[in-house]
Amino acid sequence: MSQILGLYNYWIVILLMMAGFYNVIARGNLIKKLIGLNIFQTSVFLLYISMGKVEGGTAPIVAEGMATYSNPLPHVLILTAIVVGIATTSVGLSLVIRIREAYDTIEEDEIQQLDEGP
Amino acid sequence: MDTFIHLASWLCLLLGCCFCMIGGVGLLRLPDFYSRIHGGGVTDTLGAGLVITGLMLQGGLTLTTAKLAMILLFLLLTSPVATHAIARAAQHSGLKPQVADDAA
Amino acid sequence: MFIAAMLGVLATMLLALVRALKGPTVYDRVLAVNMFGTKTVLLLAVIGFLTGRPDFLDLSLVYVLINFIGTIAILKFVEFGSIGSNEEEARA
Amino acid sequence: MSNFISDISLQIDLVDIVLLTILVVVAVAVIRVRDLFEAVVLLGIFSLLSACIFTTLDAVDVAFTEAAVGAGISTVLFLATLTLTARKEKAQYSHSWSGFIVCTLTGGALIYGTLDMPHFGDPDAPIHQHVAPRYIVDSPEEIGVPNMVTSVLASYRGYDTLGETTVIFTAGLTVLLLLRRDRRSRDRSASPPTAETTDRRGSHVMRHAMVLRVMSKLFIPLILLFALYVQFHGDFGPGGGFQAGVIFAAAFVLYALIYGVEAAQRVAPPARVQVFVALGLLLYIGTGLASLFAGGNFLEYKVLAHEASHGEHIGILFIELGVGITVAAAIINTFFYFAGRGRA
Repeated sequence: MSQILGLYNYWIVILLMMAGFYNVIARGNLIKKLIGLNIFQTSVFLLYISMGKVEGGTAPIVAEGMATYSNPLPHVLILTAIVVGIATTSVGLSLVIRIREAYDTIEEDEIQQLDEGP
Repeated sequence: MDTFIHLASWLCLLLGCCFCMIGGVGLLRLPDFYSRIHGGGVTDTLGAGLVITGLMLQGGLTLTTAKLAMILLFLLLTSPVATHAIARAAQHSGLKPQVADDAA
Repeated sequence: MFIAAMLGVLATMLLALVRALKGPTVYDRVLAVNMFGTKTVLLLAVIGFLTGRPDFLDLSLVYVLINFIGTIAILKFVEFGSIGSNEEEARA
Repeated sequence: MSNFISDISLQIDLVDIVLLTILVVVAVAVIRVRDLFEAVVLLGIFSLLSACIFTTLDAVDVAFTEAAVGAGISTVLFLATLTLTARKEKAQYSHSWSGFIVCTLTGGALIYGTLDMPHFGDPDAPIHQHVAPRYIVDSPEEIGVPNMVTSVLASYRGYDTLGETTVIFTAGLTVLLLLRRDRRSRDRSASPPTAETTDRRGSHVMRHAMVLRVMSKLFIPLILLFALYVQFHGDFGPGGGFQAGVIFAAAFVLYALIYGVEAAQRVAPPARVQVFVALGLLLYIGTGLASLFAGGNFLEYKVLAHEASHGEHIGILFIELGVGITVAAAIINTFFYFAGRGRA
C-alpha cells in the first residue's frame, strides 16, 4: 500500500508522458502533435513538482507558524518552463500556419506526398 | 457569537456545496442544452456565492476576506455573462430547444 | 467541514467533466468547461483554507479572470469561425 | 478512522490522487477526439486540473503561472491556429499498433525505474539534501523576501532566468519572422474588405455583443490592475514577472476578442509592442550591468544599495519588471500575428 501511494504520482506522470508521446508519434496531424507535446510537457512539470513536495510541508512562502516548506527549486524551474513552453508552442503553431499556407494541408503524410511529388 | 458565526459559515458551505452538486447533476441529467444551461448557470452562481460567503465568515475581518469578496464580485459578474454568451451563441447558431413533442 | 466542502466541489467537477466528455454539442462542452472553471476557483479557495494558508486566494482570483477570457475566446471561435474577426469597422 | 480523516496532509494527498486520475482520463479523451476544436477545449480542462494539482503539491507559484497561461493564452493561440488551418483531423488515421507498443515498452521501463525512486513526499530524498536547505533556511534573511520562489528565481538563479527570458524573446522574434507579411503581400491583404463581409460581421456584432462590450469595459482595467498587483506583490505572495506578464497580455487579448484586433492594435501599435519585447530583456541585462559597474558581479544586487538586502530588493524589482515587460509584449505580439492573419 505504501509502495502504491508513494509512487502513484510518478506512475501517473509516466502514463501522461506516454499518452503525449503516443500522440506525437502516432498521429499525422501537426496540431494534434503539438497538443500531444503539451501533454508530455505537463507530465514533466508534474514530475518535478511531485519530487519537490515534502510530507507535511507547505508552500515555500515564509509564514508564521510554518516549519516545513516544500522544495522551492523545482517550482522555480517549472514556473519559467511553463512560460517558455507557451512561447515555444507559439513558435510551433506559427510553423504549422506557414506549412498550411505552403502545402494547403497539415497532415504529415500528405505533406510528404507533395514533397516527393511527381 | 463565535459559535454562531461558525454555525452560519458551516451552513453556507454545506448549502453551497449542495447547490453546486444539484447544478452538476442537472448539467448531466437534463435533456437538452437549453435546460442544461440552467444546471450550469443558475445554481453555479448561487452555489459558488454561498461557498465563498461561508469561507468569508471563516476568514474574519482580514485581507483574506477582502480577496474573497473580490472573487465573489468577479464570479457574480462573469458567470452570468459567460452563460449568457454561451446561450446567445447557441441560439445564434440555430440550435433548437427541445420541445415537449419530440421528447422521447 | 472544509473537507466536506471540498468533496462536494470535487463531485461537481466530476459531473461537469462527464458532461464535457459526452458533449453532444459544442455548447454543452463550453458550458461544462465554464462550470469546471468556476468549481476550480472554489476548490482552490477551499484548499487554501484547508491547508491553513488562505493568503493564496490570488490564485482563485486569476482563475475567475482567465476562465472568462477562455470562454469568450471559445465562443468567438464557434460563432465567427475566427479569433480576430474585424468587428470594429462595422461600428465606425 | 477519525484520525485518518482528520489528518490534513493525508486528505490533500487523497484529493491529489483523485485529481491525478481525472487528469489521465482527460488526457486520454484529448487524444481520442478527432475534432481538433474539442481537443483544445478539453485541453483547457486539462490545464485547470493540473493547476489544482500544483496547488495541492504546494507549488502555488507554478499553479499561478499555469492558471494564467493554460486556460487563457494557450487556448486562444490554439484556436487562432485552428481558424487559419483546419478544424478536423483527417479521419483515416487508425490506431497505430507500432506506436502503442513503443509507448508501452518505454512506459514499462520508466515504471520499472520508479521502483527505486524515493517515495513521494519523503523528506530524506536526495533532492531535498543539496541546495534546497540553504534556500529555505537562509534566503529570508539573505535576500529579505518571504517568497522563496521569487528569491531563488530572481537572485540565486538570476542567470537561469536571464536565459529563460532570452528564450521568450527569441520565440517572440521567431514568430514575428515567420508570420510577418512582406510588403508586397501586405498591400494585397490591406485592400479594404468588401462591403458585404463588413455588413455581415457588423450585423452579427451589433445584435450580440452588447453585454460583453459593457462587461469588458468594466473588466479590462481590473485585469490590468490585478496584473500590476501580481507584478509588485510577487516578493510577498505568489506572483512575479512571468505571471504578471501573462495576465497583462490577457487583458489585451480580451480587448482584441471583443473589439477586434484592429482596435487592439490601435491601443497597442505592433511596432511599439515589438520594441517592448526587447526593452524588457535589456532592462534585465541592464540591471546586471549596473551591479557589475557598482563593483559586484553580474546580477549581484547586493552592491546596488548601501544595505545588502535593500540592494537585493531593488535588483529583484527591476529584474521582475524586465521579465514582465518581455513576457507581456512577446505574448501580445504573438497574438496579434496569429489573430490578424487572414486565411491564405
